[in-house]
Amino acid sequence: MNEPLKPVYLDEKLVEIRADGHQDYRSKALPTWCPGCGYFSMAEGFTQSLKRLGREPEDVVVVSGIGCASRFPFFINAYGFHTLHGRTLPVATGVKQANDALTVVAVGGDGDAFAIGGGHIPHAARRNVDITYMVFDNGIYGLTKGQTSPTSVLGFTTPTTPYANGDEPLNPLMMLLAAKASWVGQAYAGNPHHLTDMMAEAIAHRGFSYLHILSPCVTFDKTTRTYKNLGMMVRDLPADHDRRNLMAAMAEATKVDRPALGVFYEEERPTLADVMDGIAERARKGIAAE
Amino acid sequence: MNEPLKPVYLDEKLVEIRADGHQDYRSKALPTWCPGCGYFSMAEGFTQSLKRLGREPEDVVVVSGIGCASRFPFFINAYGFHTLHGRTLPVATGVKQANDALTVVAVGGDGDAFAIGGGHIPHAARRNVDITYMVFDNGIYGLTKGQTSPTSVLGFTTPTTPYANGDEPLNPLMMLLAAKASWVGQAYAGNPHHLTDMMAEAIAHRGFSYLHILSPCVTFDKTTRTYKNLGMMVRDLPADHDRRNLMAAMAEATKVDRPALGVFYEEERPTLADVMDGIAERARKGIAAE
Amino acid sequence: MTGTDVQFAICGSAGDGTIAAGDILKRTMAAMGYKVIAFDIYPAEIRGFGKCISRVRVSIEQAYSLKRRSDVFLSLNDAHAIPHVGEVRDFGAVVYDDAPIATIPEGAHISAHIRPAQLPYGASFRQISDKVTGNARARNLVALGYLAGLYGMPRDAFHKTIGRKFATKAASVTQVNVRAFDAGYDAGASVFKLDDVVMAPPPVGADGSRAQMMTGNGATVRGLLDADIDCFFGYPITPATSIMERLATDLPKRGGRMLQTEDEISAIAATIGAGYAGARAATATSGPGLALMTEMMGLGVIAEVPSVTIVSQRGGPSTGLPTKTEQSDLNLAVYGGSGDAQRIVLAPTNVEGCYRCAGIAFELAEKFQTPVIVLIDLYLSNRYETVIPPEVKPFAPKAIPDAAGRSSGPFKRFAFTDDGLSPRAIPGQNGGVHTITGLEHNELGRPADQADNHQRMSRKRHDKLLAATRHPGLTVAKRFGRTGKVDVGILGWGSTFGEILEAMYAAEREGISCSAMKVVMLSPLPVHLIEPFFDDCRIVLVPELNHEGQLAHLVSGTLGRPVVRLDRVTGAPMEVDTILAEIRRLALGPAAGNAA
Amino acid sequence: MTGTDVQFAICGSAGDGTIAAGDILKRTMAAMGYKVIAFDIYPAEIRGFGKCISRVRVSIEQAYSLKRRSDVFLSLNDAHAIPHVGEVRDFGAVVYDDAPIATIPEGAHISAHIRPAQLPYGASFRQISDKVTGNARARNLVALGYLAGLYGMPRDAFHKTIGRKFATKAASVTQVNVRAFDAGYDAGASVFKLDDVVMAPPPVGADGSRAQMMTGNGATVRGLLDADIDCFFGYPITPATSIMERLATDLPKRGGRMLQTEDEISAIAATIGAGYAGARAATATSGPGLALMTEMMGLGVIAEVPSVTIVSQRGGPSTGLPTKTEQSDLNLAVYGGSGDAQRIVLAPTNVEGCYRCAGIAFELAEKFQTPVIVLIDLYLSNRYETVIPPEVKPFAPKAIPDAAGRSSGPFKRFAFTDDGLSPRAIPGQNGGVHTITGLEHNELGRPADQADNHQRMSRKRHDKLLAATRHPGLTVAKRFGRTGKVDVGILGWGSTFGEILEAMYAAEREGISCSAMKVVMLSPLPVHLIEPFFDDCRIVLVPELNHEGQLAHLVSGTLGRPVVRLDRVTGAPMEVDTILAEIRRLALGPAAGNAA
Ligand SMILES: Cc1ncc(C[n+]2csc(CCOP(=O)(O)OP(=O)(O)O)c2C)c(N)n1
Ligand SMILES: Cc1ncc(C[n+]2csc(CCOP(=O)(O)OP(=O)(O)O)c2C)c(N)n1
Ligand code: SF4
Ligand code: SF4
Ligand SMILES: [Mg+2]
Ligand SMILES: [Mg+2]
Repeated sequence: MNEPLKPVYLDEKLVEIRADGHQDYRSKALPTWCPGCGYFSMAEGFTQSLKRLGREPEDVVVVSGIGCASRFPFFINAYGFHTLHGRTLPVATGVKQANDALTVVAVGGDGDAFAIGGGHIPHAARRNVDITYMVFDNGIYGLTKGQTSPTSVLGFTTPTTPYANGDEPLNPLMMLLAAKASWVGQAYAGNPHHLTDMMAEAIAHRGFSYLHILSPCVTFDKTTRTYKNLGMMVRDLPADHDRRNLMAAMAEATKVDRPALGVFYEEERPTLADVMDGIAERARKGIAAE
Repeated sequence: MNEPLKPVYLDEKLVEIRADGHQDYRSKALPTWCPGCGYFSMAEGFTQSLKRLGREPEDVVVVSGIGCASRFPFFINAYGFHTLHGRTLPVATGVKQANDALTVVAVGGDGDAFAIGGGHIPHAARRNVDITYMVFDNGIYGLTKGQTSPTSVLGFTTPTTPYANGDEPLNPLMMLLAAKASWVGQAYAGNPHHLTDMMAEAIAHRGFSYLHILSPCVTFDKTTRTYKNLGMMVRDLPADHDRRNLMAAMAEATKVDRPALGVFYEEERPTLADVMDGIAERARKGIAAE
Repeated sequence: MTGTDVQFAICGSAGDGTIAAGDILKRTMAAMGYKVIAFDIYPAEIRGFGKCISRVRVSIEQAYSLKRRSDVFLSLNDAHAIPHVGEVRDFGAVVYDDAPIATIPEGAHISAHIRPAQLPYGASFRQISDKVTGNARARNLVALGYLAGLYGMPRDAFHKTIGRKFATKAASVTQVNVRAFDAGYDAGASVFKLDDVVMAPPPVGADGSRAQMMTGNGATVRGLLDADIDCFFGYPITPATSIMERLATDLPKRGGRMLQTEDEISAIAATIGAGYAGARAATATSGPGLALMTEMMGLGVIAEVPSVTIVSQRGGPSTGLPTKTEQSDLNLAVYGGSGDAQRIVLAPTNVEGCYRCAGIAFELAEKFQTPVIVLIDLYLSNRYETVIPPEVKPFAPKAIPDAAGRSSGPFKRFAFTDDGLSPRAIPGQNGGVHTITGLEHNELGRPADQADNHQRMSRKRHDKLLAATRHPGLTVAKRFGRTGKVDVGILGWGSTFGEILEAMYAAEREGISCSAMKVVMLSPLPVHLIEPFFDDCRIVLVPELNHEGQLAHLVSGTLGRPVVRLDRVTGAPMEVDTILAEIRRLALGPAAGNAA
Repeated sequence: MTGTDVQFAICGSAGDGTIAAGDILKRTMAAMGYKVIAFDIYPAEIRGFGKCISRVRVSIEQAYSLKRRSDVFLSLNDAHAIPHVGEVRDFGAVVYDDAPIATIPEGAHISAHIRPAQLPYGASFRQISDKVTGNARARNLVALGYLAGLYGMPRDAFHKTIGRKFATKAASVTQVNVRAFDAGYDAGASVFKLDDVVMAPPPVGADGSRAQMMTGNGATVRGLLDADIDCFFGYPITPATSIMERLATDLPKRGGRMLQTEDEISAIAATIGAGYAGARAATATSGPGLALMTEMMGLGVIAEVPSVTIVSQRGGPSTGLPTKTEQSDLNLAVYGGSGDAQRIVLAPTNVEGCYRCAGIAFELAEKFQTPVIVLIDLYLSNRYETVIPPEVKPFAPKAIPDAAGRSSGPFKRFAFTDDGLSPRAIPGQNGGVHTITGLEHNELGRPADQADNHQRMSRKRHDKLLAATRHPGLTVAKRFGRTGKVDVGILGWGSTFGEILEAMYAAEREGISCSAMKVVMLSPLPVHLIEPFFDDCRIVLVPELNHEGQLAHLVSGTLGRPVVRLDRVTGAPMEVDTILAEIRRLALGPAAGNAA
């Protein structure tokens, strides 16, 4: 039988790895991602950035949705909540409301974020919830075996678009900028050092930070978002890019054929916790706001 | 008892109006809006624009969500579907998929659109479904008696923000532009002639047209979005505004303190129906897109 | 019912001050030490001139619902009041303004609609108001004073309430209103009383000083606060909105946080997120919102995260009848989940129960690590009852899990134990690091789909809840009336149980052998209490405000036994007479009943 | 079961061509005129080297499920196969490669795990493949050929299937595979057969030429297409995804439209939008998606808009066990809505039923103006059965409502009628202009919350559905086996009914007086058929794949009668032996049964 040999998950179940292979921020479970999947560098970059920032595993909560990307928390040694498809941000908001001291990182795929979960993004952003949202964008639904996602390019052929995708893809960076995220950056799985820097910076940002990470699905996308294609496309943001200038960030974000890596935009604004503290203070002082 | 006399709904139930009061595009039901509500001019502008465009009532479908704004279909003589809170756009998309010949207009309030329904907007926009979406933005939840909405201004005092609203409001126009709506315009309830023109143009546009309409809730908002305040704030778009220039549109949209009226952006792009027809053609010819 | 038991109905538009008059009446009565139940009806989505009715039942013994027939009826607006005059009983009173503002068409004045057996009292409320205050706006207080005078109620008590009501306004406001009240009082006191309504003073020692008039929603908020809620997440929806609105004011005062989310999915998601992080977190909604929460509830079940959801039902399905009451979300509350998603569902039957269930919901959610739904309805949300709040908060404080000392080996968040309850740890705690998931998982919380694991975990999640039916301090089901074998049993839940009790006691007075049971815990069902009740009853009647007989079906399905359904969906509370008629129909007759 | 009834099991990894070998086997058998049932098991979310098992049951008489014990077992990969050898019955065959590639630790070769009563056959599949094709990749076809030779199946039939399978590839591919098959065949045919497995040829005249091997999902798609579906809206979710994927290819060919929406809420919303506009529209999902659709379903109920939703269940609650089968979404399908939100729910029990229910769902949705849910599960979605598709499309064409001639007066979309079915009009039609809403409404569709209107509309929506239980061309419930009074009745639904039938017939052969009934329409429940069945059975057993006994509860609740539950949540189909053991336990004994 001439069945092509395809990349595979390393194991059908999560496998406890031996204690001697244990890193501080890696869980004892071996990732179930396909060999070569861009997501491996996310796990690596994340653990390194946590180490760099000196956060303790028990003070970190990783919240994810459903998808290959959302398997992330299982592979990290921190508190984790693998929630529902698309509900990453409201759950993360709840965690943070309960305890300001926690470092809360929300993680999901492009489908999780922009299809089923799209309604929550503008609200987490405008409220400036002090969490970091990392979207692993492979332009496809990996876990359900390769259908188009809202970021799939025009012409992409998948099981649900056998006659080629005709739906205009979304532009996540523009959307996040329009939704008033106070930190917006982009990284690429094939550039792990920069990725690590970006993660560390995103986590360190006080307020809602959005990190968009381009990543190939090596199993289901052989044509569009491959390492080869992405490697040729990505570029650095211009050296003189002003990350305080919203319109400059927007303009860079429109250039989807040459995705730029780096920090597009940054601003300081009261976080949701700041607002809540203000309310509590006014309430205790008996100041109704009339 | 010194109860202030407040504006009221004209009647607790929809009232059939007498045949002699009947206009072609107005239903026989008397609007249940509070006297002075900005929504009256929407109903008037809409019927006039339909008349101007020469659409027959039976070829028009008005789809709405839930809220004061969403009561709209009951007052129009056309097919109508008063759906669920936030589900205006997917229902309208379904109607249009079923029958390209219909003129489909989706209507909702700011809460319906940007709170519970926010996740659907980018997808209707990017697919360029050939419908018109009119959001009646009063910056408040009218029907549930005056809580904040995602477009409420900072500092607004409502029953859910007794110590003043601290959530940064969304910028609907920027969001729609970022989501690739192919026609984006803004009108004001207090400027009914311009409103009528905008409605007619939005409906005439081939593709997804988004019309944002500023409107006061005279009953629950006495302080922020009043006729007086809005009247002083609104301005026309600059005469030289280039509606084909996305960045120019974005820049205008950022100026929320002086909301501009007019067409911010326009482009021609295949509609969802065009994409579907292309797929059907390829399918019939047996062209899988590999 | 011995001693005073008088129901007042005040009808007019909001602009007439109808609700305000009812409010002063009920608060005064409660402060005097009477038991009070009150329910206001407002028109849908209307302000200003729509029809309002405020009904206030005042009694010495505990009453359970409004009476079908009022004893005293006050019209503040004849156009609205005329269709309702009929609700006054024979020899009851109808009070109205005898000087209409303008000439009116024949039959439009209320006096033309009073039945011969009703006693009419006309007085010139507008005119009196005009005279003593300079305008007609205080006519509602004049009318209220008239009633107080007519039935010899103490002036002072009213003055106090009026003073309290306008405490935040200028002193002159109180004075004007007191003046209007007194003028009305004098007019009422001078009338020759013809009706047979008697207002005996409350028994000596009856102390109303700690009594409060609370709605179901108000009591719910109080319960949440007394259980030290940390976070609330909500999205406005009738009839639950006022829960969020009150918490918006009260929660921050205690350092808690209220967030209005973008929709109901976010509200429950954030509630579960906060619960996971160790907070006492709750949300509140109505049927349509609960429908949206269905998927997230399932996550709470399998990931074993505590959460509390208050659901106030309204008419359904779908957007339905937003301002009318109904009990038709039982199915959704109990069965609404994919997979075997059992959780705890409580349905209090009165205002005091709302307080108790809201608070205990946190205890249950934490102890059993599961979502808890508290199911009320518009009638209960908005109805006022006298409640004496406990002096000491009656709820167990938050049991903060402690992962310390567990640092040897990975934390088994879902360890199998004898009672099915596993150790919990919350983010921030050393030694408790773990990941939870909506996937089936093993004891560590790692995804695991082996047959025996799923079988065991399913059983764990189901069986651990059974102990909830014996949770201390919570009445999960209770029988009222006659004990032992009876002819007709009436099983009920939620707000309707008040009418059931009234009907049951009335039937008993007629000599019918009967007994009633309320079911407060709808899931898991307290079979150990319900089954013996069935054993004792020849026939069981289940009156409820839905069309499919949802409790009837639930209980029949669990017990495998038949019941007789009594379903109504009128948007209004069930009438005592309707239940009574059905009890009579089912009874073998008074003799047979007594012989048992 | 007389004549041939042989079950093959092939075990290995995907890389071994396991599923492909099973596929050729089942298609060949079907083409020969046998009845075939086949079910493949893949590991969760895995490609490449995870364990696969392909089971193929080949029989002359209709079988209803897989057998618990296979007759013939083929290992393509010992590491995966060893734990499964035990499933082969005594005197059945275990076939394996006797030349492993490398030296292996003791016990790792399958030969060490064969029980004494099983008959081992070793042959060198890799080696033979290498010899005749140049590499070992065609070893699955060698092994398949070996089986065919061993049991004397016709070579030609296999050649044809292989040719068809590789029709789109270069001719050399077919040739290589046929060569490998033949080499294996020769080896198998030359072996001295020791087992007692007999493959009698299908009866003369058995015509497999029109038989097709279809999965439940495949048959569902075929049913939707044969009912002339216009629009499909979907969101990917296991195990329903393949329905959308097939329609993505097939629907546009007929001018229909498939749209992948942004989530399940949009999918059902658009389906209802399209249904309102007159299209035959459907969506498909699994439990978590259905949970999200709950609110929108309620709108379909009250606004009386036709829609079809296919739900393929997987293990729950929540994300649960995405690749395992379960029947635990019955509660959600039947009760999942706020308010009294009854709709039609169909649960086919086999692949042919999927075809029929999917098509008839449109007839029902249109006729009764309501959402229709077709509830299947992963086991049925993915299992193959021989189906002979009807030559003429068996479904009523779309009944396009006609508003013409109604132009006098406003269109009463919700007019009260004798059968509760109101006239419909669709956008574009003159004379039918109207607005629909999720609010309770009057006959015109205008919001209306009067008591009597809500009562009548609720009754209308409920009662109109009752006639669905007598819809022509649809088996809503059916009894199998012995008629009249029996000792044990077995009531079942969905995919499990196959195992129930096998168990029931086995029990009958043991002399137990028993009978089985399948319930296809779960809502409204066909009480007129189920009640008499209960009357005939001393005791009723309800085996199902969930933990709460969901059908048991539904039927008990509706009939007010007890049943005996048999619940399993192992992620796998229920075992026939499990049901049989329970029937035996409940039976009074063979004698008593026969005496009835
Ligand atoms: C409510 C719901 N709908 C659908 C699914 C099925 N599902 C699981 S993951 C997924 C999409 C995954 O795509 P993405 O978010 O891009 O993540 P990736 O796998 O590509 O990393 C879908 C549709 C689900 N689990 N839950
Ligand atoms: C699922 C659901 N949640 C909540 C509600 C209650 N609700 C009705 S309208 C509304 C908001 C209305 O605000 P907006 O959309 O801005 O319309 P407006 O009334 O201001 O015109 C809400 C929260 C509902 N009907 N359904
Ligand atoms: S995203 Fe693609 S490559 Fe990565 S694990 Fe998922 S299927 Fe494999
Ligand atoms: S939006 Fe405000 S003013 Fe307008 S009808 Fe609603 S409550 Fe009245
Ligand atoms: Mg993806
Ligand atoms: Mg609004």
